[in-house]
Amino acid sequence: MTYPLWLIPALPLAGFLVNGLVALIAGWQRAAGRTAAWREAHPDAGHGDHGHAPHGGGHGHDDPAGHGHDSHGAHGHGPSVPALPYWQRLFHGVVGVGATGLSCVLALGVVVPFVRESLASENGLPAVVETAYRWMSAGPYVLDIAFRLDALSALMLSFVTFVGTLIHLYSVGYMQDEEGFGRFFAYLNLFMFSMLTLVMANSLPVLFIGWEGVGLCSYLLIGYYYDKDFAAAAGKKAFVTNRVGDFGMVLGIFGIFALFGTADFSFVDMARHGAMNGHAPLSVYAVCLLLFLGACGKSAQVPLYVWLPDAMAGPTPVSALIHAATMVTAGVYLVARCSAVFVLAPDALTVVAWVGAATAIFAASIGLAQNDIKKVLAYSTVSQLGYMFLACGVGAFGAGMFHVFTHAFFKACLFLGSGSVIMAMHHEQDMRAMGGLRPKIPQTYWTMMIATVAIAGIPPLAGFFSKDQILGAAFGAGHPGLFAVGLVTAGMTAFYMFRLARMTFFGTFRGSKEAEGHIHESPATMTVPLWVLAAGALGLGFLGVPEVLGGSNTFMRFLAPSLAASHPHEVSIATEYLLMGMSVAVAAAGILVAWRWYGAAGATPQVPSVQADAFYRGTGPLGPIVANKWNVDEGIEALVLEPFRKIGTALWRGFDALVIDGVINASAFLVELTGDLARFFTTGNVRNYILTLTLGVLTFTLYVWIR
Amino acid sequence: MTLNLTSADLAAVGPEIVLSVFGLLLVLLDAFARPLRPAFPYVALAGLFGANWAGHYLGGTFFSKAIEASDLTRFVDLAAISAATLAVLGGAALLERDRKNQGEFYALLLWSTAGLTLMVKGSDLLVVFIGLEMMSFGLYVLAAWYRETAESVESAMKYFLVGAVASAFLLFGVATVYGRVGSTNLIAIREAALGHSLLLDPLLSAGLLAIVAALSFKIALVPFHSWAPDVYQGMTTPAVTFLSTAPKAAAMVVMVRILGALAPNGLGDPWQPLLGILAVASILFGNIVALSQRDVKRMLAYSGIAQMGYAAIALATFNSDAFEGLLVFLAGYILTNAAAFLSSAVLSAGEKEAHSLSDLAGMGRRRPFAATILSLSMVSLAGFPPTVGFIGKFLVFRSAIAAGLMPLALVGILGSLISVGFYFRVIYYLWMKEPGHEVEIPEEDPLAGAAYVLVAAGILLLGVMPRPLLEIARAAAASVSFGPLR
Amino acid sequence: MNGELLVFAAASAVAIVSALAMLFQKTPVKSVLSLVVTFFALAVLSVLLAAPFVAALQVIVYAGAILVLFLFVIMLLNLTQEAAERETRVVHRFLSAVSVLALGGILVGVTWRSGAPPVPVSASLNAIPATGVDGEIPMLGRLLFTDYLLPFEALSVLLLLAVVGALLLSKRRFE
Amino acid sequence: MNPATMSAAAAAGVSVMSVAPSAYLVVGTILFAIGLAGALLKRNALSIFLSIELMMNAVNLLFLTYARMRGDAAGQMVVFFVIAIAAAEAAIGLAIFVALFRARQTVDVDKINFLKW
Repeated sequence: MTYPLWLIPALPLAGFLVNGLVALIAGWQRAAGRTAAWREAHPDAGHGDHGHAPHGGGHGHDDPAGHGHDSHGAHGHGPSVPALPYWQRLFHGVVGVGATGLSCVLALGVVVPFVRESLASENGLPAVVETAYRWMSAGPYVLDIAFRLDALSALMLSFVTFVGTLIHLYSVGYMQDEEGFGRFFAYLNLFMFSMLTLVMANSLPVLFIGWEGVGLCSYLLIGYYYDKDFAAAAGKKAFVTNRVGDFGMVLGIFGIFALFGTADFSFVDMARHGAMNGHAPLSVYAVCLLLFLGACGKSAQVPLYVWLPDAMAGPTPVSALIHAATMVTAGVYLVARCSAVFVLAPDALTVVAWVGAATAIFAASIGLAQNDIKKVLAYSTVSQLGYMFLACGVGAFGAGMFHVFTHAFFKACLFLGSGSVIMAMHHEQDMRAMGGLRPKIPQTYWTMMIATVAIAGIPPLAGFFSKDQILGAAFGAGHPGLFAVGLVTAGMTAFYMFRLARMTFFGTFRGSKEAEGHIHESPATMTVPLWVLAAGALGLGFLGVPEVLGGSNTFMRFLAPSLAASHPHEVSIATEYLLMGMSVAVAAAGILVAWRWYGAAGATPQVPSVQADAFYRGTGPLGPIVANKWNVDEGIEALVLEPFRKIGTALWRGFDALVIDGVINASAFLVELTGDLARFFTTGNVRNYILTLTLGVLTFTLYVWIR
Repeated sequence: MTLNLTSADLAAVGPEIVLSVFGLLLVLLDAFARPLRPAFPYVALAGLFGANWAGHYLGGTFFSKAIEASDLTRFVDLAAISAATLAVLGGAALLERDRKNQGEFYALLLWSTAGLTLMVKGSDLLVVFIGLEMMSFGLYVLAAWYRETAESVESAMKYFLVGAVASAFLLFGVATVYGRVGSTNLIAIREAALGHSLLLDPLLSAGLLAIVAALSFKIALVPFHSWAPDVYQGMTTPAVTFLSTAPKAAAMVVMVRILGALAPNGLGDPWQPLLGILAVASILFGNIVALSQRDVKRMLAYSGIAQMGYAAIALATFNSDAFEGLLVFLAGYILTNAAAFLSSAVLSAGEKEAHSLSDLAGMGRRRPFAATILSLSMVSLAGFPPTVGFIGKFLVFRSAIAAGLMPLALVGILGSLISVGFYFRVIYYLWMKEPGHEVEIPEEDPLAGAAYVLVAAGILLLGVMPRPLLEIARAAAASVSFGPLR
Repeated sequence: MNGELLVFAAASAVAIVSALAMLFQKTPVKSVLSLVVTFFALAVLSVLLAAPFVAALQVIVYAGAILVLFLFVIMLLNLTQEAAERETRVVHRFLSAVSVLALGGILVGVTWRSGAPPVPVSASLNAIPATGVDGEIPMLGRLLFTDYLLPFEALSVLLLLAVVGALLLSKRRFE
Repeated sequence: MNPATMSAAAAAGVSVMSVAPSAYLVVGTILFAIGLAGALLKRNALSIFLSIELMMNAVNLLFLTYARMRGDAAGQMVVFFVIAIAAAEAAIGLAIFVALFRARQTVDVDKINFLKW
C-alpha cells in the first residue's frame, strides 16, 4: 500500500500560494485605488512629494491606516474599514478551508486504516517512509525530503488536520470583517503546511524546516495586526525567544548527527537497540538537554515561556490553533519522538520533569489572577504544557502524548469559545466587563462549560483521564514531589477555569448598557466547530481508559511502538484508586473555592476600577505579585536585557567602531585605492588593448619557455 | 571520403539548423513584412524554443568526426539558448522603444547562438574556429547596433579589432597543433597525445598558448580582458546580456575540451600554474577594479572578469569534479549575469540607458520587480546562499581544495569578500538611496516580466534544490575524460 | 631542386620586404598596395608548397577582392594620411616594439630549432592524401562535400551573417 | 617541379622538399610578427585590420607548409576556409569602420576613446 503522504502537506502549501498571490494582487489594486481616491479628494495635494503625508488629511473614511481608533481589544475594528467584497471572502475561505479540509480527509484516510491494522497486529505496524525528493547528498550521507507515518506521527497528523480544519472553518466567521482576510488564510495554510512537515518529517533536518516554518507563521500571525505596536512587539518577542530555543535545537541536531552518524529517525531505532553503549553518557546527556532547550522554546517552558501570553495579541483562532492546540505541542512531540535517546540519559529526563512541573505550577499560579480572558487561557496552556513535559520526564511519554491529544480539543474549544465571547462583546476581552452572558450566548456557554469541566479534570471527561495518568505515572515512578506539584496545579487549574466561567457567564452584566444590547450569538461557522470540539472534549478520554477502570487503554497500546518502552508502575490497585480520588477531590475543591469567592456580589470590580477583587482578598500579600505575573518580565528586563544592552553598547563603541571598523575601513580604502589606480590600465585606446593581449602572450610564452 | 549522411547527422546539428532557418526567416520578414516588427521577438523566441526542442539528438560523432554530440553539448545548447532567450525577453521592449527592433537583431542573435553551439560541438579545430567566428561576427555587428551613437560603434570597433587579433592567434595555434600532431581533429589529437607526450614539444606549447590566449580573450581573463569593459559599456544591454554570458561559458568549455585532448593524462607543470595565474589575476584585478566603478555596466564587466577568474580556478584544477563544478558555476553565471543585465536594461530609459549607479537610486520603490531581480542577481553573483551563485562557487572552490590547490581557493574567497563591496552597493542604491535627479521611468513590459519569473525561479530554485542541475552537470562532465585524479 | 630554393628565397624576400613596407608606409593606400605584393609572393610560395589552387584563391580572393575592398573603403572615407600629427605614444611604441621583437624572436627561434614533430610524419593520423587519382582540385572539391560538408555549410551561414551584418551597418539610413 | 612525383611522394608519406620546411615556417612566423607589429603600431583602424589580414595570411602559409610536410590535404582545406572567413571578416570590419567614420569623422584609434577607465 502506498500512501500519498506528500500530498498532505502539499495541499495547504498550494492553498497558501493561491491565497497569498490573490491577496497580494488584490491588495495592490486596493492600495492603488485608495491612492487614486485620495488624490481625487485632495486635488490641492498636487505633486505629493512635499507637504502632507496621506494621513494628514485626517478624514477617517479614506484613511489608509484603517484601524486607527479602537480603545482596547486585540484589533482595530472601526466600521470605516471596508471588509472584503463577499465573493473575494468566499474565494479565500473556500481555498483556505478546502485545502486544509482536503488535507484532513487525506490524512484521516491514511491514518484510520493505519490505526486499524496497527491495533490488529501484535507489535504494531512498521513505520511507512515515503521519499519525495532527494534534498542533498554528501558522500555517503544522503538527506531526503521524506515523510514518515508511524503511530506517533499518525496521532499528531489526525488531530492537527482535524482541529486545524475546524479552526479554519471558525475563522471564516470570526475574521469576516477583516481587511486582511486573504492574508490571514494564506498564513494559516502556510502554518498547516509547516506543522504537517514537522510532524511527518522523517529526519531532524526536515523536521527543523517545519519547526522554523511554524515559528515564522506564529510570528506572522501574532503580528497580524502589524499596525498595532503591541502586536508587532509580541511577534518580535515570540521570535526572539524562540531563537534561544532554536539555538539549542540546531546544536542538538548536530549532536544527534555526531552520535549516530545520521539525522533521520533511524537513530531512534539505533538508540533503542543499544547503539549508544560505547558512547560517553555525558554526550548523550548534553544532546538531550540541547534538544530539550529547543522544545522549551517552542513549547513555552520555564524560562522561555514569556512569549506565549503575549502571543495572544494575534487573532483568537490563531491562539487556538497555534498557541494552544498544535504548534506549542511540537516540543512535546520532539521529546516523545526522541524518547529512546532520552531514556539513555535519565538525568536529562529528570531535568525535563522538573522543568515541566515548575512550569505547570508557576503558570497556573499566574493564571489565577488574570482578568483578560485570553490571558487566563494562555497561562493555562503554558501550565498544561508543563504537565505534558512532566509526563515525559517521568518516562510516561504515552501519557504525555495523550494529554497533548485531549488538550488539543478542550483547549481549542476554550479558545474558540473565548473568541465567540469576545466577538459577542465587540472585542472586549476583560472579564471584569462581562458577566451574565449565559442566556445571551447559550451555545458558546454550553460548549465552553463542557471544555472547562474537561480541563478541570472531572471524570469522565477527557482531561480527567489524561491528567490522571500523568499524576499516576509521576507517583508510580517514585517522584512524590512531582506528584504533589501536579496535584496542586490540578487544583489551581480547576480554580482559575471556574473563576473564568463564573466571571464570564454568571452573575450580572458589568459592562455598559449599550454594549449589553449588542451581544449576539456567533454564526454557525463558529458554533459548529465549537460543538465538534466540545464533543471531543467530552468523549475522547475513553480512548485511553486505564485498565484499573476496566478499560484496555487502546491509546497507549497504539502508541507504544513509537515510544521508548516505559516501565510498568508498581502501584497497587488500591493506591491507584486513592490517587484518582485525590485528584478529583482537589479539582472539586478548586471549583468550590472559585464558586464561593466569585459568587458574592462585588467580588468582581468593574473595569476600570483598581479595587482588588476576590482573589486579592483571599490570598493576602501574595495577590498583587501573582497578578503581576511574579514580575518576571521586569526581572528579565533588569537582569538579562539591560546588562546585555550595556555590554553591547560598550562593545559597539569601543571595540567595533574603533578596532574592527578601523581595520576594515583601512583595508577597504587600500583596496579601493588600488582599484582607482588599476582602472587606468583600461586606457580606452584599442592599440593598448592589443598590446596587453600581446604582452600577455609574451609573458606566458616566456613562462612556458623558461620552464 | 564518401558522403554518407544519415538523419542522425542532421539531428546532431538540429539546433543549429533551426536557429539558422529562423534567423533567415527574421531577415526575410523584416524585408517583406515590416509592420510585423513588434512580433519579431516572439518569432525569435519560437526559434529558440524550436532549437531547444531539436536538442534531443543522439550522442556520438557526426559528419566524419567533425562534431561530437554528447550530454556536454546538450548542456551548452541549453545554456546558450537560455541566454539568448533572456536577451530577447529582456531587450525587446528597449529595442522597440528606440526603434531598433529590426529583424536582423534577432537574426544575428540566433546565428550567433548557432555559431556558439557549433563551436562547442566541434571536434575538429576547424569547426571550432568557424563556430567561434560565426558567434563573434554576429556579436561584432550587435555591438554596433546603435550605429549612430559614438559609444556603440566605438565599442564595436574595439571588440572587432582585438577580436581579430585574437582570431589570428587562435589560427596560429591551430596551425601549429596541426603541424606538430598532423591533424586538426580533437579525437585524433587525443589518440596521438595518449601515445606521445605532446606538451613537451616547445613549438606545440607555443601553439597551445596562442589558443589559450585567444580563448581567454573570449572569456575575458586578465590580461586578455581589456576590451570587455568598453564593449559592455558601449553595447546595447540586450546584446550584452548575451555577450557577457553564453560565449564566455562556451569558450571555457572549448578550452577544457582542447586542453583535455592535448593533455589526456592531466595538465603538467607549466600549464596548471599558468591557468592558476590567469585565475588569480582575473579575480584580483576584476574585483578590485570593479570596486572603483560607478558605471553599472562597466562594474558588471569587471565583475564578469572576476567571475571568470573563479571559473578558471576549475580550469586549473582540471579534473572531472572541477569540470562538473565549472558547468554548474557557468550555468549559474549565465542565469545570474543575464538577470543583472536584463533588469538593468529595464531600469534604463532607452538610448539613455542607466549608466551610473546614481541613476539606479530609489528604483526599488519605483520599479520594484526589476529592482528585486537586480538585487537578487547581485546576491547570487556575490555567491551568497540560497542562490545558484553560491552552489557553483562552492563546488569550484571545493574541488580546488580537494585537488590540493588551496591557494587558489583562498584567493577566490578573498576576491568574493572584496566583491561584496560593489555588489551590495547596487542593492544599497536601489533601495536605500533617494534619487538625486529625475530619471525617466520606462513602461512596464510583459516580456521582461516573463524573464523575471524565469531568472528569479532559476536563481532561487536551483540555489535551494540544485540536484537536477548537479545531475545534468555530472552527466555533461562525464563527456570529457580527464587524466587520473591526483 | 635548386630552382625551388631560388624561387623560395626570392618570393620570401619579396613577401617580407613588402610586408615591412606595409608596416612603415604612412599612407593607407600604399600600405594596401604593399600588401598586395606580399600576397602575390605568398601565392608563389603556395605553388611551391604544392597548393596551386590555394595560390589561385589567394590571388583572386585576397589580392583581388579583399584588398580592393580595402581600397574602396579608403577612398570612400578619404583617408589620405595615416595621421596628421606626429606619434607621441612613446611608451606604447617602445613596449610594442619590444614585445613584437621578443615574441617574434622566440617563435622564430622555436620554429627554427623545432626538430621532428612529436607525432612523426609517417604516423599522421587520419591523414588525407594531398592528391587523389584525378588530381588536386577534384579531390579538394570532393572533400568539401564529404568530410568537410559541415564546415562548408556552416560557412554558408557565416557568409550570410556577414552579408546581412555588413549591409546593415553600412546602409545610409536605418529603417 | 613535377606534380606527379610530388603526389607519388606524398602518397608514400615521404617528404621530398628540397627547401627545409622550417624555412617556410620561419618566413610565415616572421610575416606573422610583422602583422602583429602593424596591429600594434598603426593608428588607423583600417591599417590595423590590414595588418591582421597579414597575420592570417602568414598562418595560411604555415598551414600549407605543414600540409605539404605531411602530404595531407586537410591543411589546404583549412586554408580554403580561412580565406573565406577572412573575406567575411573584412566585410564586417570595413562596415564597422564606415559606421565609425560616419559617427566620429575619424578612424584614428588614438582619438576614439570615449569609453575608458
